[in-house]
Amino acid sequence: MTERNLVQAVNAALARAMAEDPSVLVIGEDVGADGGVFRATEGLLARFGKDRVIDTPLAEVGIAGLAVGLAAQGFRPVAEIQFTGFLYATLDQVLNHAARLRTRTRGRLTCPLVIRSPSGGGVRAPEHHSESPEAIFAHVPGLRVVVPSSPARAFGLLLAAIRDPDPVLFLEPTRLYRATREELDDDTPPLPLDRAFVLREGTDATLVAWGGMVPEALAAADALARDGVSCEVIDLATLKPLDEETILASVARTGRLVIVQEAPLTAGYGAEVAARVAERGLMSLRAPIRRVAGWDTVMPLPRLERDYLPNAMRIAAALRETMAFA
Amino acid sequence: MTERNLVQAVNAALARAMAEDPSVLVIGEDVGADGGVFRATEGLLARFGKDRVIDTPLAEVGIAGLAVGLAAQGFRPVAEIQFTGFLYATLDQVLNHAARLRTRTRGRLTCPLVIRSPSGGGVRAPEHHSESPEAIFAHVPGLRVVVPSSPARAFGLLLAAIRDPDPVLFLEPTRLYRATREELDDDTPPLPLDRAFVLREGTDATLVAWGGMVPEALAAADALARDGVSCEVIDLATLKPLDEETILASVARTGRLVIVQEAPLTAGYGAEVAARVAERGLMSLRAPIRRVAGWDTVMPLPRLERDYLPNAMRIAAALRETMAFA
Amino acid sequence: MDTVVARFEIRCRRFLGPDGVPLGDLPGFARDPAVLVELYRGMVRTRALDQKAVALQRTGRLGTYASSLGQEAVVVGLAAAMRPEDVLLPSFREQGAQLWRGVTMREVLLYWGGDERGSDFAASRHDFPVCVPVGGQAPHAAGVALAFRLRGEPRAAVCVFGDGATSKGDVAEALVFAGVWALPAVFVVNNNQWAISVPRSAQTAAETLAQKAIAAGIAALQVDGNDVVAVRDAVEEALARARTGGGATLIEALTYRLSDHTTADDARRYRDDAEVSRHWREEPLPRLRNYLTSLGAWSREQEEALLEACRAEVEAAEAAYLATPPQDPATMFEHTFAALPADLVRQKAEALGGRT
Amino acid sequence: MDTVVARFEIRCRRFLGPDGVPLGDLPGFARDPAVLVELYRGMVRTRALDQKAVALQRTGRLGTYASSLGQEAVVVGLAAAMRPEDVLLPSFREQGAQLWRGVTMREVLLYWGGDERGSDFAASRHDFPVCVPVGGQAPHAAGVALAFRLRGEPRAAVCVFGDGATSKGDVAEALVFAGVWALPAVFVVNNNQWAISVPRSAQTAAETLAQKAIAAGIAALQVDGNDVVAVRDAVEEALARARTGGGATLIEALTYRLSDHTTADDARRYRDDAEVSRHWREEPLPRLRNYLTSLGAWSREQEEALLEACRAEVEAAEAAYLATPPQDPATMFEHTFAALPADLVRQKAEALGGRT
Ligand SMILES: Cc1ncc(C[n+]2csc(CCOP(=O)(O)OP(=O)(O)O)c2C)c(N)n1
Ligand SMILES: Cc1ncc(C[n+]2csc(CCOP(=O)(O)OP(=O)(O)O)c2C)c(N)n1
Ligand SMILES: [Mg+2]
Ligand SMILES: [Mg+2]
Repeated sequence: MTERNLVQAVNAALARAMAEDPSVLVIGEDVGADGGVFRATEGLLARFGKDRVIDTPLAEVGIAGLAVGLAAQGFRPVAEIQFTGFLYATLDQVLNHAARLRTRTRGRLTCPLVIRSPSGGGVRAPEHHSESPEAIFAHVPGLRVVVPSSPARAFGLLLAAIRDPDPVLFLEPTRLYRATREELDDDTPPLPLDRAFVLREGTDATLVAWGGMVPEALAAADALARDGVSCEVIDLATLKPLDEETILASVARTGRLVIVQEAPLTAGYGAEVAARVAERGLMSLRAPIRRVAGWDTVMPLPRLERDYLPNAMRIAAALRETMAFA
Repeated sequence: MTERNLVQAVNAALARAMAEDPSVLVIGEDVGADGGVFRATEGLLARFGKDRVIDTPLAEVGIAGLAVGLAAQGFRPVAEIQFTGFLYATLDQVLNHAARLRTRTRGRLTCPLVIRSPSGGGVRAPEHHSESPEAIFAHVPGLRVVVPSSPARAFGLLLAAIRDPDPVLFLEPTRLYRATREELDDDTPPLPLDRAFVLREGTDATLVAWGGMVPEALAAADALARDGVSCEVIDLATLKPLDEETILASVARTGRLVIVQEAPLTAGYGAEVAARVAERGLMSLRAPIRRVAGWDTVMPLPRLERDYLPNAMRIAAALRETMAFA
Repeated sequence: MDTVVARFEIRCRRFLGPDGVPLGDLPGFARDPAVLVELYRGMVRTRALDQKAVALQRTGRLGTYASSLGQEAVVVGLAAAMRPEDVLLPSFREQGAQLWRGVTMREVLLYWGGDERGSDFAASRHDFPVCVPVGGQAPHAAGVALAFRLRGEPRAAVCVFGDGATSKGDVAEALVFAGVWALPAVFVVNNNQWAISVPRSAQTAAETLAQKAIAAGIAALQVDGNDVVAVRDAVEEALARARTGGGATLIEALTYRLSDHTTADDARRYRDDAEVSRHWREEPLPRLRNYLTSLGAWSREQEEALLEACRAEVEAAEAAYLATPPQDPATMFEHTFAALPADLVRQKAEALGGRT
Repeated sequence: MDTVVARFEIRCRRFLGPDGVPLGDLPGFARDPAVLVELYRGMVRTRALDQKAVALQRTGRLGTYASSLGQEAVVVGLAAAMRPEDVLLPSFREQGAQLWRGVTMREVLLYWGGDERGSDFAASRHDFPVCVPVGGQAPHAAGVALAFRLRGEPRAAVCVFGDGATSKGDVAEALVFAGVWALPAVFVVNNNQWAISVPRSAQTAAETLAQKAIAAGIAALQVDGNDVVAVRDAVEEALARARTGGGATLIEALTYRLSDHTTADDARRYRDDAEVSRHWREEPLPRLRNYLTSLGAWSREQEEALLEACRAEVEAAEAAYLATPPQDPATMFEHTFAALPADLVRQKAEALGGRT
């Protein structure tokens, strides 16, 4: 057993996947000697050599497209996009090519690739380094979107993503990279890519969050517990495909739903969660569905970052308003 | 008064905007001598000359970025992206640059540009020519997203989009380009960019649609009318910013909501509409909110297109199920 | 104080003049008339398929179609240079190359008729399907080539795109990757002088498209794209270099789009008939036919027999295409993922009528 | 049958050797020592600001910062060549160019301190703000240059990016546009040999980065980027050409990143100290200082006075920066659109405490 933080868990999952399967490659900017700007790929070059840990030129469209070609040839590339602000450039390759190669060829060619990218705000990073683009990619048919929120889930989900026969976008919340440590064995099994995790059981309200917002949701649940309100906290973990049943089962018990997303409100993934419950769980709702989200404004530079990002206080306030409904 | 179909209305709006304001330029692939592959820019080169109607090299990132530079310098470029399948490549420029130049410089530089693109399926087009990417762009702070569904709305909304001091994505439903004709004067005033249109009043259920789905929604409402069910049909027209009040007011009266989108279900813009109503209109709902959408699969090639696209029958079925709730 | 630090030149290759008269010695493979006859047959087959496809589209039995009229030497020449184990990454105008590699006419028609099964062709199954987003397949070619390099296989990726595509950043990035890792890839530009309505001169200020290679530090060559011997020779040379660790090549094939851009286009809106007529004089089929005839290796009877054989093949393909039963709508779902996730299972049931 | 159809060469310009000894005649502007002193002052100011910024970051009072240590001749040389009415489109390492154009040190610190007002600078208000997405500003430069052309203004866009950026498709597309319309744009590559941990040799197989221009058919030049005289001369020549309808130029300035990539980086992880030490011998400041001293145009006293003046300016800027009151959170909303849409009005009220 080793204690690992989230970025170390990512590193360990990469190392394990590469050790197990020679077709797994790591590609991206600065993933080699530098070990990645967040050290996610540290030590991999030394251990697996430069044919398996490949520093690329500075070209995100190229990286994504390269991965498609490698994957169609039977490799399992894990491509790092250095920050999510530079992920938008890959949308064309991901949507038009990676996510539909299987469909287009009726299974003749497939695309088992993973794109990893550090995601979200909260670390006072420069411009374009704090984006939360999960909703954009969750709209892409044929793509899985995964956002871990703990070292153990990062490890198990990344392992599963790499083994998955289809493309996966794996967004790692930068602010959680070094937030906590967990005991984590190298032979921990992978986690399923279609399941949400109930992190805390509760009876009065359901809180759905993912990524960097999960600790805030847990903190809000703590705060409400002090008022005698029992909140269930669900970490979606895999956004697409969505584990609707876990959410519906929870809302059926609690009758109240607050969804937390770091991304701007409009057309964010929280809307999808709300829409699913408003269709299949409406009759159990005893209060309006609340979303706590980033504002529909540009993610500000660090000095206003805290005014932008949802936090435990805003979540708790939403929960309290929700509880105020008969 | 001239009778115009939707693509002629687009053409007329472009011509009027160019005649009124010398800073309006039309740029894109084949917009010049060819007049656009759908003829949306026909005649503009002859009338306004090659300094104002500019055929570009085949480079979508470049086109979007060129428009940003022109707009920052006080021009009002209207860029055509030939099909929405090639719009994804522009997301990086639209999101990271166009939509945040004003915020980033605190208003010092601005970006009054329009990107037009023929959108949606239903015309048996080749691969990547039938995409409905509005939800992806609606998630972008600082961007307006507009989808007209009639010649008159295309004219008035495009005029408004060109005059707007901020970037606008203008998606034109290909299948409606030549579907109907309307009397349309050249001096018809612009339409507001923050208002939904109630196309048909009704008391039993609210149908929200946009773009190519609007005629299907109207047809479904007709079908339900024959059963004695009165449907209100709302054309969102401007998706972002969303005219929440019009929707809420309607649902407050009808108590039932069916949302129609052509795009794949998950994380589509219909989710946002549902989420808003589930927050601010929940208490008036007498039935679950239904979304009728494209499947979460890749838009098929033409032979299966009709099995993919939502249609009046599917919408009517959803309405009937909705009506079946107490 | 300027000093010259680097020098480059672009060469252009041609063996047969427009009239079919050789300009000098032909490369080895071309000394065997039977090989040339095969190339000729490949071009005639391609043209026959194109004609049929356009006719089917005109009568509403096929979708939008991009003919390769006049550019047959490019697609046949490059395909003939490839080995079966190489991977073709086509754009949308390379049906002639696909045919050469064993894709059937029926499969080509199926794809353009709007049926995904046309991309699930039975032969050459490692080849990529048609790529409609211009230039989007170029980075894939780098990836495929890197796969060969990593596995130490003597194979190469051959990627084809148009003159317009050379303006796309995707292509530029692919060339950078191919260059920096000396990948076994050959990029062939079908410079047919037009990108829909945009002429080559309005596409870029570069004097040649071959020189795009210089930006990536890879080998460059221009070739007369109406001379199938030159195309095949140039691609063979590039493939040999690729297979032996010599890195990537960009080949610009100079030819002309004699047809409309696609069946959805009317080229008379933007280009002169006179220009088109002029280019008919340079087109690849008579060129090779004249040469073969001058060798005594081709006769009017052989020509008629070939045309008749192609007609028969095309008609059989048409019949087989039209007789292909439609796909089950369930197939929309079945290939979205290797295994259908729960929410797609529900959607599939709804799509197929049994809403849950 | 190969014939040569195009020839290209890349030249490299340098006036002052690493020791400051001229290699021949200097360009006109450089014959006036006062002009050279100004260039020297610009470089020293830049270095002083960089040092202060790094120190502020180290003590938690500034965000991540990209120093231009060793590359001051590039940013000062190009800025000195520009006219006020030209438009600068920087990347994120051109504070030296911004200072020259009148942006204040306080504004630079404000931006890197995480405050948008740093990009709302009072001088040179048509210049673009810092661009973090590598290469993203290159197409904007084409747009700005096209605006000048359409209005018939004798102005030019000057766009700066790094060696790494030359691999981006965005840059390739921008060069295509600049070429095909002969736009008044100058693209300057700060080739500091590294893109974070990726050395120039692993970035591209191209022998020079200047030759990226050949792909777009625009003028190319390499320049010794540690020789401020050469940089200014090369950019002036390119700007003169741009203003007179001669089209765009790509200039590769050869220099070296003597610092870490940014304050978030530790370059010792991936590069040799010995390599860095070697490059300290080539750096731009002593080079010009030695030449000025050899002319008798610069003394130890002047040097000390300049350092003291820069120190004072930097400290005043630091104080002003630290004293700048925070922005009202309402400003997050106020610049999203020209006028706040209804739903943002509601969000703004919620953000500011009065939930509606
Ligand atoms: C990225 C992208 N942009 C636009 C289009 C629409 N389009 C299809 S073909 C074409 C012109 C292609 O020109 P070229 O590369 O010269 O190839 P050709 O058609 O001449 O073979 C365009 C603009 C597309 N398919 N993909
Ligand atoms: C599109 C994009 N990809 C990745 C990054 C992360 N990143 C920031 S600077 C940099 C290296 C830039 O190298 P170069 O262009 O040589 O400029 P330099 O930093 O050396 O001045 C990288 C990879 C980015 N900012 N933008
Ligand atoms: Mg072409
Ligand atoms: Mg660099």
